[in-house]
Amino acid sequence: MSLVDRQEDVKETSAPRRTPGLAAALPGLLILFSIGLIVFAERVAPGFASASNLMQLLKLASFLGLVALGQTVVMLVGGIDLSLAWVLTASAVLFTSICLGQDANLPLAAAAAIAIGVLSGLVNGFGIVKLRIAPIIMTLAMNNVMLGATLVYTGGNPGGGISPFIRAVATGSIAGIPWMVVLWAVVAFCAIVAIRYSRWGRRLLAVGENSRVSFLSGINNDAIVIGAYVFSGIMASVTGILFAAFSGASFLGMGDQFLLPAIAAVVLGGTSMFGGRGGYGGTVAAVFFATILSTVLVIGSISAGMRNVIFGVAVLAAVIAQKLLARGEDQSM
Amino acid sequence: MLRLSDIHKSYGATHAVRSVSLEAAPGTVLGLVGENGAGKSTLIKIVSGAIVADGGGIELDGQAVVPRSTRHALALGIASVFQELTLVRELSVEQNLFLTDPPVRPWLSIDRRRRRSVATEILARHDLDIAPDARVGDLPLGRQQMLEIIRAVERKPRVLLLDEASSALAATEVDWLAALLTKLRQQGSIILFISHRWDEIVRFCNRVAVLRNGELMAMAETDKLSEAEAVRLMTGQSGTDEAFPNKVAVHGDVALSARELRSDQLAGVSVDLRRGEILGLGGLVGQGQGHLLEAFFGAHGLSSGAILVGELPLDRPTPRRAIRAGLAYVPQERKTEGLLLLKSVGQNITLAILDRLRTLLGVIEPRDEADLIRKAIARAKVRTRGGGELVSNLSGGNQQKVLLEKWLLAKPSILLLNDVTRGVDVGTKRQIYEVIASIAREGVGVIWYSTDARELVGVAHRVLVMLGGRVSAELTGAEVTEDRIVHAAVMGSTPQAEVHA
Amino acid sequence: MSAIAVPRRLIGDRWSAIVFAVLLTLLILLKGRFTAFDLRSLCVAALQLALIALGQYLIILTRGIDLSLGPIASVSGAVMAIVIAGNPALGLMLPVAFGLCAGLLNGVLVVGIGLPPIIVTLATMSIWQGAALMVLPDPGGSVPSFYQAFFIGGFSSPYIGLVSLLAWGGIVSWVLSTRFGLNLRAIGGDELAAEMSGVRVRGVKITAYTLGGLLAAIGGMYMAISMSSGSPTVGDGYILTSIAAVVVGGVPLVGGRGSPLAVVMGALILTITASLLFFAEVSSFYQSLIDGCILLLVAGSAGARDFIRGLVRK
Amino acid sequence: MKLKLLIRLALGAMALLASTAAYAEPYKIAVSNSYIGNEWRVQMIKFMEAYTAKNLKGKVELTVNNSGTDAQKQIAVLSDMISAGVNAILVNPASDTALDAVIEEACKQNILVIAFDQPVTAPCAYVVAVDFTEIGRIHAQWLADTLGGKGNVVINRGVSGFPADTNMNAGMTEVLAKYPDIKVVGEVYGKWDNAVSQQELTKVLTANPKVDGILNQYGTYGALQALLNLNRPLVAMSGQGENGWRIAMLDYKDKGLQGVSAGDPAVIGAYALKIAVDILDGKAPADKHVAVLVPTVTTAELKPGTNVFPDLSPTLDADTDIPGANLGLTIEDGTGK
Repeated sequence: MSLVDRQEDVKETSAPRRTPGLAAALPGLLILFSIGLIVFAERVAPGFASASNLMQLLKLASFLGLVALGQTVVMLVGGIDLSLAWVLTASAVLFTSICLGQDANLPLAAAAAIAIGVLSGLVNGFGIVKLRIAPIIMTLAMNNVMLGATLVYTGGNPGGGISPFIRAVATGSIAGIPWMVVLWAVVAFCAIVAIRYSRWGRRLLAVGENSRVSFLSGINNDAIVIGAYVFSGIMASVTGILFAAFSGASFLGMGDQFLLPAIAAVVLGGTSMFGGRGGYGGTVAAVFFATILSTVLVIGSISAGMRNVIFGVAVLAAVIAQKLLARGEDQSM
Repeated sequence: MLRLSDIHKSYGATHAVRSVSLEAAPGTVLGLVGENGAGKSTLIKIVSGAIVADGGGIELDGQAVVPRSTRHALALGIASVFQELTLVRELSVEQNLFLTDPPVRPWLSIDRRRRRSVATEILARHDLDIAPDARVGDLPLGRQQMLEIIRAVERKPRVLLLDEASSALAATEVDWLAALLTKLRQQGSIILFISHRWDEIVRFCNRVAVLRNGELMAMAETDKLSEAEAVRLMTGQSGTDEAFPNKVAVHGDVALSARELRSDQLAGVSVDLRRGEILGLGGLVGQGQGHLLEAFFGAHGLSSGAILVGELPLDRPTPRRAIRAGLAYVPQERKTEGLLLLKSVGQNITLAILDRLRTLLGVIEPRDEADLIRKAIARAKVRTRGGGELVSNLSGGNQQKVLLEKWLLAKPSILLLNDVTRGVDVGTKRQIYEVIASIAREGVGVIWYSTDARELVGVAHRVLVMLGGRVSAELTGAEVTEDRIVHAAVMGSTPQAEVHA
Repeated sequence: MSAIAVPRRLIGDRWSAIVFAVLLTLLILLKGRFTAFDLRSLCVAALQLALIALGQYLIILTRGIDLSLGPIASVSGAVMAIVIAGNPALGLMLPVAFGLCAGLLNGVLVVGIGLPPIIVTLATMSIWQGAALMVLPDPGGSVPSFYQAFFIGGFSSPYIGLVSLLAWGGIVSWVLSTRFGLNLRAIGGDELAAEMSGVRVRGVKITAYTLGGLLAAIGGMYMAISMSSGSPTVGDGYILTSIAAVVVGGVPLVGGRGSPLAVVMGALILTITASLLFFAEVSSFYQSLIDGCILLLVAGSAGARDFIRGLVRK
Repeated sequence: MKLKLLIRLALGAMALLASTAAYAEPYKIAVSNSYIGNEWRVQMIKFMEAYTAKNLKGKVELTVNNSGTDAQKQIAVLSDMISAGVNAILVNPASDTALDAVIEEACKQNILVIAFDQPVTAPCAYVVAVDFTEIGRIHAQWLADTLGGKGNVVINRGVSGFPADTNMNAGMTEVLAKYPDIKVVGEVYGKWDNAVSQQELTKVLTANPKVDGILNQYGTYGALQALLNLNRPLVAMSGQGENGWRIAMLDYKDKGLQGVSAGDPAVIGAYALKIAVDILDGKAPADKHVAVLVPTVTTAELKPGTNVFPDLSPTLDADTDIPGANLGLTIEDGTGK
């Protein structure tokens, strides 16, 4: 089976070469920016760039990084998940209320919390795929539903406690490296590989780019899209558990702070909001960049308004620089 | 007088057009022929303002012009129609006709009543039977292309560029275009016409320019250039026509059968396909042929009917189930249904067989896959820098090869082809004919829908002609002729006497 | 051969009108009456959202999105509240000029440089949030009550609010009925095709962002008028809600379709749910739960109908 | 159609009946809260409901609405409340000026309006609120005294753009200005949230090796977690009345933690309710601005079971009464258990 029977006149094609897209150029640039910021901060506040300090910042970044992984996957299929804020909170609240500070309750509590993520993801996915509700509306509504459910469940008063084991994971470290950073690194490695090189990743990107093509190629689009929302829900739940452990308790509204930063990190990381392009590497770099930037703004004693302005300008600068770098590539086609 | 002198355009190291000079006097229909990648489209795009040449000049009626954009070209009196339609599918026919210069009322709102009356008049004048308020996306492809052509004509251009503008037109619609071009010629317009159908070139053009590898090979009066000579100039080899491979008689078992398929587009279709058989589907554009193929593949919802693959029923088919059952479907719309344009050649080739790739914990073994891709590229003679190149960087013909190879890798037992040679150059067509013939010889059943009746005659063992969502005629053996296909397509049946002769 | 295609009317705007009518009927049944006072409060509450959503709609038509519209409204309201008591003319013109400039900036960044709209407007969102806090660190300033009477009417004069709401819907409808509006739809439908057909794609898109900024700024001015003061954070609530109103109005985010009146309906639907919750006497802890469910019902109703039809057919 | 008309008539008649009875007991009192997504607000509402159940049974019909942080929505809800013909509206306003017009309208229709927790500028409304500037002064004065007038201080603010944040900060900076040796080395926005406070303070602490005290508007529990996670010494801190903070003041007393707890009590809603009923009964207070004393507790004054509850959630507000109010509520009334 071939287009031509005679093979001898076929020249050996060159080895596959990946065209470096925007997604590949951006992470490096963001890391470069971050390093520049660290150097700057070291000058303002000597000792800032010490290894232990940077590890602390990485630990802070890891929570946003984990939530943003779910958001990345959802945005790769052309969706958006606004429900992660209260899915995270609901999971954290349920976790502490079952765990009650006992390691023995840990498996059950974790399972129950993750079930929240799975369930909300399933409902989100079902509404979006089967009922054709716009993702932005579906997940916004789910966010409200989760908020209400959490209030009803707790009576507005989350209780319980964190078990010592999970607390150790979220706050402890090994050889100077926080466990959270180790965990994030492992998750990030797996995610980058999975999105780029696994069957699942290929399908995800295919559905995100052109659902008609992927459907005609035998891909179960509905399952992939619902799966993406379930995955995002699970990531929000896992982050909720870990973040509650980091904080020592669960609070109402603890997820709100992650919503816009997670979206910002994903888009700044080069994932297209229309799906099909991007990956987690860019998101990781963007999370890192955003954390360093906000830290520098905090230690610079800059007024709240000015911080917002600088953050916005920095994001613009990063994407414009990326655009200028990428311009050379576009012409080479 | 349109004069191009010493036009150059290169992309990186590739010279798309090198040093092409030609001229066309008023009243000329100049045909541009050549294989895909020969530079015809690049040349036309330069004249139309879609791209800017690296060097050389364009002169129109003695004035040097440099079209910077399509809009600029229109202002200069150069209108163009491309194979990729530039109508907005979401909008209505009249909205598309008056996209940039609608009649407006004093307070700037569009005067809908006047627009309606002018649109109706234009459609009537051009003998086009479509409603002015119809959504363009709802029209059959042929009608969309006709609309696109009259929109360009209505701009009253000095120069009209038609790049594969007839590719979606059925036989009667081609007649319509012939009449239109004749009229324009008499009015003294200059027309540049690209087509892969030699018969259209002969019919429409009084002059023809042959391009190969970006260079002008010959420029002649159409009636002085034989088809064989033209092909020789285009390919650089001697040979005639598309050179269809020999048909081999088939005696296989039934591979696929369908009973009474009904949907909103199909009115009770029954089909039997044998192993090793190439079954052609013909007829006017939009008579349910594409829907029938999609129905087999689970991409078009059926209201009733049964499909059997071999002995096994294919219940509630989806593409996924169909692929598992051994079907493969090569869609007509390469760019919207066939390929992921943001992905590499390699990722496109393996998309339908991800399940069969060797993996470790779900992660695809890169070397294994790269090997598969390299072989596929080599087999299909895809012109690419490698499996990692973006598929959108390839020329149309090479994209088509990638698309076909994607489905051949799935090793189907039944292959469904939806007009796969549309807009493809002669060389690639020939390769496609040969490969389909060879897999049919290996026992694969093929259903092949084509808008080109001559192609059906060349490749198919048996032809079903469809009209209005049902099979209007079945032609076998010696009955498969161009005349009968066209006759059945238009009249709904073949002349009685001959069928039983 | 007969004429081939049937004209297809978009049900989008009708559907949202029907949903709104149902919710309104429900409210009236719950409450027993619907007075001029109720009409006024509904219209005035929906007015700001409607304006920002109309701006969002123009941008969504080009397949773009604008997260900065809410903060643009904050800044323009804050500027108005600071300036207008001292200098009425400047107080009305400065916010308008600001809206135009902020919208133009988005347009230039998105179209001129070719950056993705979501990142650009995420950045400008942050910038304008910051700018609002710098202009007006706390809620304050003052807008004389005369403006309230004039632009939105007092509590006993319901019609000015209703008229304002319909007038802005009408103005945007007019904008869409022009050649610009047609080109906007064409770009949303197929940008490349529009470009090849001779549409000035870049100019039209930049204009859409600019008008979006203008409408958001006017929305911010209405906020300042109805609150008699400015607030640096008041627009934040509209960042996502303005998109939600457009979608609830039945406009798909992939551009090209929908009508301004449907967007106004979307704003009304989102506004009326709060009143429904109040009059239904829903326990306070269940309110956000039910609010989410209503949103789902509204957004999912069209899809659910099709889904159930599909199930029945199988 | 006829059926609909009938329903409408029936409902209308009911509404008419209801409105004729409007001026007698039970009083119809509507509460308009803005944001509901944090523990303090939830507890505030629970206290109001419990106070009604305990002390105002049969006397008050309470309805509660949460409109979110959006002042526009709150205006719409207040309009609905006016339209529903309630006797009194208790409002925790999303903005101090935004609601003025609708509040004036309510007053015009003879509805009593009390703004609680946060003030409004409408002159016809009663205001039951603590003085946030005073809270800031109490925190800063305590810290200045504790540090002996010198040291490096970090301020953990709330959400910028809200008067409570500005006022508390004004009180703090006003006091600190008197101590030239106290240096403010960092200012973060903890958004009145433990989790955010913890993250933001971690950032500022990593950049400042020497910090002697932290002034928290809220989120002190999170601030403490930040210190613990970074293995930093437990420095003197101020905080509001959160149970978690008070527990920590006890638990870490031996490790040298010094603290003060003074803040806006969640029972303030119940207090406003009490005043509303008094006014409806004809016993209006002399001043429309009802001053609310700030409950202040230092480590030495902590009594488990009274003003700190080691077994209960750290997120509770631990004050169950306001000095001089005698509301008769217990902490269980605020948890709803």
